[in-house]
Amino acid sequence: MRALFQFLNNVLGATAHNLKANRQVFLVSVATITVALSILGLFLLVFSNLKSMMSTWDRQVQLIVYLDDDVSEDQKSKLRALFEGHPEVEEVAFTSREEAWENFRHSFSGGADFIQDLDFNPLPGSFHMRFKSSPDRLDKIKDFAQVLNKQPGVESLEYGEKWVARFEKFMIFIQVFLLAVGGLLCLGLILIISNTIKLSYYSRQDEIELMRLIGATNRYIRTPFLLEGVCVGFFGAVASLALLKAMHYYIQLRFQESLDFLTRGVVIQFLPFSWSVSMVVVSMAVGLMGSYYSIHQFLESGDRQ
Amino acid sequence: MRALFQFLNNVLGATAHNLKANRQVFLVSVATITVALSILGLFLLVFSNLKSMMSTWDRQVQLIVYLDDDVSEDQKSKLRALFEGHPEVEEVAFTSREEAWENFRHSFSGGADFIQDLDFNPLPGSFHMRFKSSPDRLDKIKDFAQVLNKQPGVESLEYGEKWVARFEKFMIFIQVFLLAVGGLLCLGLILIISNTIKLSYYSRQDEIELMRLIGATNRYIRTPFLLEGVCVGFFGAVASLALLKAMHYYIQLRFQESLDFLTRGVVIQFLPFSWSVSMVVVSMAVGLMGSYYSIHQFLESGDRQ
Amino acid sequence: MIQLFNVFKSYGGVSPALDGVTLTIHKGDFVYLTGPSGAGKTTLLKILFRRERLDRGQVLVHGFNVGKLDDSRLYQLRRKIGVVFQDYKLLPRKTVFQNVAFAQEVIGVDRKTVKAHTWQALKEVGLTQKRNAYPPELSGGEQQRVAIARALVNRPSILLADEPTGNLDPAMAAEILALFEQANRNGVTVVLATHNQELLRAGRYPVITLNRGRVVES
Amino acid sequence: MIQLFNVFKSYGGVSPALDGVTLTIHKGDFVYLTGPSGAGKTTLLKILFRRERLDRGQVLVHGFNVGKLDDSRLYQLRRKIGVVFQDYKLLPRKTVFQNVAFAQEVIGVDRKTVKAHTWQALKEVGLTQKRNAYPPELSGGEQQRVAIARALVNRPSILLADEPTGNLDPAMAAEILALFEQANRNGVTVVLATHNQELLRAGRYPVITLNRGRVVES
Ligand SMILES: Nc1ncnc2c1ncn2[C@@H]1O[C@H](COP(=O)(O)OP(=O)(O)OP(=O)(O)O)[C@@H](O)[C@H]1O
Ligand SMILES: Nc1ncnc2c1ncn2[C@@H]1O[C@H](COP(=O)(O)OP(=O)(O)OP(=O)(O)O)[C@@H](O)[C@H]1O
Ligand SMILES: [Mg+2]
Ligand SMILES: [Mg+2]
Repeated sequence: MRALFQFLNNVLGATAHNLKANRQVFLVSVATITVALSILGLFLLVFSNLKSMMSTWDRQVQLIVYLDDDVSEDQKSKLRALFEGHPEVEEVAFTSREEAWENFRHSFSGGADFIQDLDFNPLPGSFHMRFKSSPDRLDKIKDFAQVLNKQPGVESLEYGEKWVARFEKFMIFIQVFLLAVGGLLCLGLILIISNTIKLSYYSRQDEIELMRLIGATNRYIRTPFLLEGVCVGFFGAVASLALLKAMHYYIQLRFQESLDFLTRGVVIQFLPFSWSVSMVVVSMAVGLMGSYYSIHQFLESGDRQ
Repeated sequence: MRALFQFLNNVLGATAHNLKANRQVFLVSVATITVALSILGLFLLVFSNLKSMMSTWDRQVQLIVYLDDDVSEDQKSKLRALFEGHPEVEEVAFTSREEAWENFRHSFSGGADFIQDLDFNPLPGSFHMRFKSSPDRLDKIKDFAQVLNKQPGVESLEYGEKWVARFEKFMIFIQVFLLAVGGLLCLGLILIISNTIKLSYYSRQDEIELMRLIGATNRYIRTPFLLEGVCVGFFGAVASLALLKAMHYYIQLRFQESLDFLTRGVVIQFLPFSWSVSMVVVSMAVGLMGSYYSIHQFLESGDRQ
Repeated sequence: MIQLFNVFKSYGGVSPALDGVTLTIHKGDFVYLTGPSGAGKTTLLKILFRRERLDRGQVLVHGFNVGKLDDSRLYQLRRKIGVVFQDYKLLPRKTVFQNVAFAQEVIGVDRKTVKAHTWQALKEVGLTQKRNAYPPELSGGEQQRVAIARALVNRPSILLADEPTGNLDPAMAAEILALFEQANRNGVTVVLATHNQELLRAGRYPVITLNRGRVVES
Repeated sequence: MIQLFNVFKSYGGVSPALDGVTLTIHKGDFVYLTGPSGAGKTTLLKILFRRERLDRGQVLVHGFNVGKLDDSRLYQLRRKIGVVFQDYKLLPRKTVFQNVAFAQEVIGVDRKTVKAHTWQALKEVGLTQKRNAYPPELSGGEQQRVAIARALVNRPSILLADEPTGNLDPAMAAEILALFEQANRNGVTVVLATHNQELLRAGRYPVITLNRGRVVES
């Protein structure tokens, strides 16, 4: 127990001493990690916001059933029952002919006064259905559309097939892209950190050789380097989160409004807390891996001494 | 002359030797640079493509003049003369009432058959004007609109004021963002390269001290390190361009189609040649700076020896 | 007790560095190791604390079978042995005091003891005045004495010294020898490799002479 | 010609390392420098090739006013001087041959000459057999001889040797001394700092004795 305490005390002391002795190298490494993680974080920020936007857009995937102008109340309520009985339908909304006309006129209010002058209503009533989110939603919508088409009172159907397909391809694209960038960056980070540790190692090569010769255990030699890597990872991640938060604040302040046409009113959010924590943890793990990788090499190669 | 040749010969030999002796460190550095530059390049790729897309969207900034239904041919040709006489107008197109109706019906062909049933034409004829690109285009359009509003035969005017303002703010956003990321990355690269050179220096510290003691000139000592930094920059940039080209190829192959709704048919281009060359040159300069920075430090501090 | 039986070590050169060395050094002995440059003195010492592996033969050092010793237990052997390296191996960025203290820290001695022992060791080699200097600021002889202090500070049961008086003037060499003798009186086995004819001529201790990797009868 | 006039050098310790040293060594002379550990021998040599700056006084070395010499011309002084360092300063990752060749490469000697001179120098110290070995693979004495070969290879007009026989047995020391004498006959000024009583006792050359930074009359 006392030995362990002594060990920890010495190892922590050695780590702190190393960090101080190579302060500049340490700061440079942390800065490098910060930059790299900030970029990764920026992508994640975009991604997390895209995801929440997408769930908004997602809600717009719907099946619209246009009704015959002369549909009877009876037919309407039969249809409604049908919709509401379908297990995948999340929500059903009815738009009467009058409401449709109101909306239509409203959306044309821009500069086309002529529409206002129409003195009859050409629009049909309609049901709008939203479906529960599921991977094969599109197929389910198609199947349901088949059934509905044959119902009395239904004039025509519309659903966002083309748009949804594109949208899903785009999602794949974004994810492939993020995976590629994230993977590259993690690789880059491991390399950077292992380089840092190598630097730290080189500047203490003689010390390490001596330690082995006078009877230090391998664990005693290795631990400060591993801790150093973890520290680099930790501080880098924290600094990059701070930087990201500042960027986020700046973007919100200056550009939220002008980005509205992309975000459609969704407020740009910071990374979810769990993601931030994960970033720190992953960065520390990457630091550990980088330092383990380089220190392992050295201790292996010098084993005979 | 012979001395210079001898100098170059020795210095190049030393550089090559250094690279070989620290092959792993060198490769790691090049890889790091490659990753960093690939990310920067990705941004530049997006940016250069956005720029060309924007010039497409730009063409859509236009002034639409809706005409009274009972406009006379005489008024029309007077208006056309007015438009064509304006120095900033690049192109004028006329859409007759009939054409407008055709377009309208066409754009509603989706699922709303009811529109087709309308048996009269509610739409006005219109002139569409595109303006020459200039920073104060919007002001010029506004001024011109003032004049036009008072012309006989003009029913109403429409121009994309709101949209343009947003669009311009978005451009600023993109540029601020790119500058920030680019700046951060360049800083990061300088740090990384200076770390690499430091590593290379540490592993040859004794050699350098000895060189100074036995009468090597400072230039002789410094040059191989500077060349090493430049090499790291060069190879990193070239590798990242290769990587980017591969990514570009992949994106074109798999996602061009699904990105159409963003690109609106513009083919995704690779970085312009001049940009690619600039990337290599900047990277080499950054390499030079990074190595100069670290080597300067060392040679300064060891000056007494 | 140190026992070598038919020890053979080659670095791959034309002739082996150690060529069938057999010898016994009893616990508490004080022996000189000498021989011309390249005879294998340093190699022999290195094998004792397993800085080099032997090729053939048996080496027993205080109960450790050095040839078969597992890497993970190597540190236990090394903690029993204090070494004065031919090239000192001082850490240039630690002070004299820190250099000596370091040897104890890495084997987990607690802080207070470290201080007391370090002070004591520096006093023995006459360097308390230079305790805050860095090795590059010391003369060759001063560095050598720091190396000796560091080898002694952990109270090893064996002391291996490789040319520990090479940079010392005769007076200082005699003083250092007295230090080793003092340690020896306290029960430390001392093996001292040297070319120093004056030390050898004094002739108070047995001399093992090596030549081309072989023990020469003397 | 080497001239020191009232040279004073302190490292900031209690007493200065050189305390008013005045001496003249003529071109082509061979002199010993001796004195107890810490007397200032190494410091004196270091000042001659401006590894250390002096605090006060005048130092002239072959026409260079060392105290006032501009940093950018320092290399010219150093190219005239061959130094055998007390700690050798061999490059561990270059072979013996490369270590010696290196000294010529860095001052811009062309490749062919480098080869010929290196070979010649290694032959003189008897190390042609070990030309492809790396310094850590050499015994202490072999390393010392490589350091001597490197100091001689550039045909310096001054040779400074700091304890060049500290790790050599008497026979080898005599051989090395012969090398220095050979160089001296070819016109090289030799300054040899040593504790080696046998060398000193031979008494063929003038001895400068330092003590606590002062020249002692002898
Ligand atoms: N770089 C330095 N910084 C501070 N003090 C120094 C430095 N170099 C030497 N000294 C001190 O100056 C004094 C003279 O040192 P020097 O190395 O010249 O002695 P020396 O005569 O060569 O001794 P030795 O025979 O032991 O090599 C010593 O007390 C030493 O501690
Ligand atoms: N690591 C090594 N690799 C290859 N050869 C080596 C190595 N170490 C020593 N040698 C060779 O082994 C022989 C014996 O070397 P060793 O260092 O044991 O001699 P020594 O008796 O200590 O000599 P010195 O008195 O000069 O220090 C020498 O010829 C040397 O070149
Ligand atoms: Mg030896
Ligand atoms: Mg000295």
